[in-house]
Amino acid sequence: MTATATPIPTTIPPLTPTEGTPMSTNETGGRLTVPGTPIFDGQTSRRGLRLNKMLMSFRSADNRERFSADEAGYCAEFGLAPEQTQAVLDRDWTAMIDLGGSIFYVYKLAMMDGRSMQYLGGVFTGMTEEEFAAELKSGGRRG
Amino acid sequence: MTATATPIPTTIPPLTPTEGTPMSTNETGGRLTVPGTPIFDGQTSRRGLRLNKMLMSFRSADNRERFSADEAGYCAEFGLAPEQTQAVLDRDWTAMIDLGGSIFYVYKLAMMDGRSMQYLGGVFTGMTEEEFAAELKSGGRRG
Amino acid sequence: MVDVAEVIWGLATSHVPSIGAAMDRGKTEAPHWKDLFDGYAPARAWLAEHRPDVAIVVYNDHANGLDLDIVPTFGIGTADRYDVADEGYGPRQVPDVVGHPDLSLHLLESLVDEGFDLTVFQELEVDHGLTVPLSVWTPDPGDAWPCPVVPILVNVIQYPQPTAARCYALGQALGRAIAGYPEDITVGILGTGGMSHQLAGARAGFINPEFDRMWLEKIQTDPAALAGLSREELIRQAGSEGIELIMWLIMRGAMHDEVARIHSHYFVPASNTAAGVALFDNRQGAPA
Amino acid sequence: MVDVAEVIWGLATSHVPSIGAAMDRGKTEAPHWKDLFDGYAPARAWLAEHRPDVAIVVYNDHANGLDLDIVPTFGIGTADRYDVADEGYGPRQVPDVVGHPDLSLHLLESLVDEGFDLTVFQELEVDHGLTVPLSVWTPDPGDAWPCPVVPILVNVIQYPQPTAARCYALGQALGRAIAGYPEDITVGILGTGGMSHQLAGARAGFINPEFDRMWLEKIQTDPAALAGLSREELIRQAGSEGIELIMWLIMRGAMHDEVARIHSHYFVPASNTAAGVALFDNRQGAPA
Ligand SMILES: [Fe+3]
Ligand SMILES: [Fe+3]
Repeated sequence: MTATATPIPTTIPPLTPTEGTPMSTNETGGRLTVPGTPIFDGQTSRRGLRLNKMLMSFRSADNRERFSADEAGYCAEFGLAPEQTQAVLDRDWTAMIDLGGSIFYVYKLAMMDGRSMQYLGGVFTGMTEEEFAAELKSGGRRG
Repeated sequence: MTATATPIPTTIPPLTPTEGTPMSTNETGGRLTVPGTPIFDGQTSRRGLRLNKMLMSFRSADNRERFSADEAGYCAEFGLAPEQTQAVLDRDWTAMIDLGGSIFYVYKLAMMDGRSMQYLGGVFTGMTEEEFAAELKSGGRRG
Repeated sequence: MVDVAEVIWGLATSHVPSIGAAMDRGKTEAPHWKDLFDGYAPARAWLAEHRPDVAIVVYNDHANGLDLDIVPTFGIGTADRYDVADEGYGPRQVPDVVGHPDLSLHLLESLVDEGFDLTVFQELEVDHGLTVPLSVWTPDPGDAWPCPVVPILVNVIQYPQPTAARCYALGQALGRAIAGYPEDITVGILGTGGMSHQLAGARAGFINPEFDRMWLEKIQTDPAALAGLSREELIRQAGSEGIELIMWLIMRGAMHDEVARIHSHYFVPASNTAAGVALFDNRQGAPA
Repeated sequence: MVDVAEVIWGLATSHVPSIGAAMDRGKTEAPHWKDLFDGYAPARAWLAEHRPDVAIVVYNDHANGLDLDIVPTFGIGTADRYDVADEGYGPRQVPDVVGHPDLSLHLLESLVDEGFDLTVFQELEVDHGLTVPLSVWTPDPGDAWPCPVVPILVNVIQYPQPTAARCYALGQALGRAIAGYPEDITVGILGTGGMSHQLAGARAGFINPEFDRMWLEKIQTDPAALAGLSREELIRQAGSEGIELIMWLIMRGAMHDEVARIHSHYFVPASNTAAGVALFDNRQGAPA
């Protein structure tokens, strides 16, 4: 938004979720309480800001290449916290969400890996991609 | 705002003010009609977008140096229209305002030249800087 | 015709990226997709006969045109052109979007005067949230979409989203703003997103056809009831991403109290989502 | 004290960059400036005795933190730190601004629930619009400003600005939001900008002391009357940049109907501007 590159902040938002924010993709979220539903609220977004910025950078092919050449270095460039870097390196999709990733941003990394949204859905629900896709084809999951 | 550099648009907003927008710093402006008062409205801002972006870039010392080394080239890099480039090269402050410059952005170029806001005030009102400053010291201009 | 702008139709449609991908890859006749695209056909046929002078597209961005450092509740584009974003695999091979800055600025001024605190976008790349609905409307645009577009952006991703009631009120103000535009032009309005879906969490894959069918009905007959739903109720009933249905209320608010249904269709699943389409004629007394 | 947040004072002040520059260069005793800075002294003395836990600063950016590609009507910062911007000659040598994200997010949620369509800033560099008022309050901050800050941004540069009435309504909602924050903390609120001035055009150098003195009086006694002024009237009476006085109404709206005036002062000119300061005690029944 500004004409110059955004500097990396000197303080990193807290990675330990504060009271009232979602603890995991399987917990209820924030001021809204819906079982099994992570809520991407303000505290979550603060926690994930650097991570999401990095994930958004994958819109450019150059950046995708630079990331692939040195994943950890690229994470460091964006000022990710160690837990966030580890989640990215491990492709721990649930941890990325827990550490403030927005699903729309996290999905950009999945696309680079050739993973579909059904694959991610399987990960979040403890199923294979095929099982998850089959549940959707049969009318979707209820709950 | 996006992670990548903003591309220069393929079409440049109209530089001829459209009906209902201010024609000059001495004309009344837009839907608001206040004599002698340019109104920085949406059409004006569209007209001046590339110019204002360039002027904002002067927040960085690197950019100020690059501009000073090749003013016309720097204007071209930001996609300024020929009239805008000419106004910048000529330090035609009134023309910059007429061509969509916002005074807060235009002032950044004046600062680089060591010019004060009183100097600009003199230009807009047909006075020397000293005359303009004296009018302010004596309580400001009425009108 | 009167000598001000007139909303002639409203189109509500999901904007699932895989719908665009199926079209871009020529898979619309594949067994899984055929029913969805067959369901679009009657709407497309009617729309082809009723091309407006301008379209207003109410949508949300998905990490393509906007970063999270700035999250506007409501935004409006005022540019004369919006490039199609590269979402991570190259831009969709569809035309860039031509804007209508004069109408954009008129709407902006009217809405700010009415106390809607819009953010102005002078530059904006548009993603599938805007281009998929254009494809649902016009599958083969050729070199250009049918008409210029005014994009209206809504934050549906980061809590606190605008309430459903606020979206409906914005739509109503938008209707008044359009009716105050002093040019004899016709306007189509698209409300996008939904229907029920949730992408992350233990409830990922959630679909709620009862809620969706209720929504498809009441968006015509009782939008005020839908505007009374809380965020929590919307997320519970439609999933964490299904809350984007609030954007349909902006479209609906801009239309008359009584509208005629031309067509609607419901389909599960498009990727991880229930998909719906509903087309309404806003011309009072017009034969459907 | 109650167990929710309480606004204890409101400070209205111009944010002219040259006031900051005069302080940064040690010129506050120079003949031209002395009367201005002497006029700040009683307010500073009182404020030093009444340090709040958090300050809310209502201000506008001047081509430093925001570009014109995105122009939000109202914004709020939710960061834990705001760097001081380089406005073109190096950042002011003052402390960076520490945020209070928890209060920011509480205010955001309350205000969006009330139908104010704020834009959220997770990253923001702050310019003289925010730091000069902090310097007016605290001339020698040392390593840190007196307390954390919540920045609230207002578009006063690009027409259509929010109306004065909308600003006053936002202030009133802000007051309710603060009173709903479940922590026993004290809050100071700063409304910045003005007074009458115009930087460009044939009317550049315009100053209107009668209007300014009326405004300084009525901001305490009859803010609703000021909230009734149109943009055109404000620009006519206060100059094209003097319209930024609408930000005082956000501060005033967050306070009680009755407030006690601690001090005010008026000075012409600070650079091209009339400068005003007004400090109000918001504690009901408190001795001034
Ligand atoms: Fe969406
Ligand atoms: Fe200002």
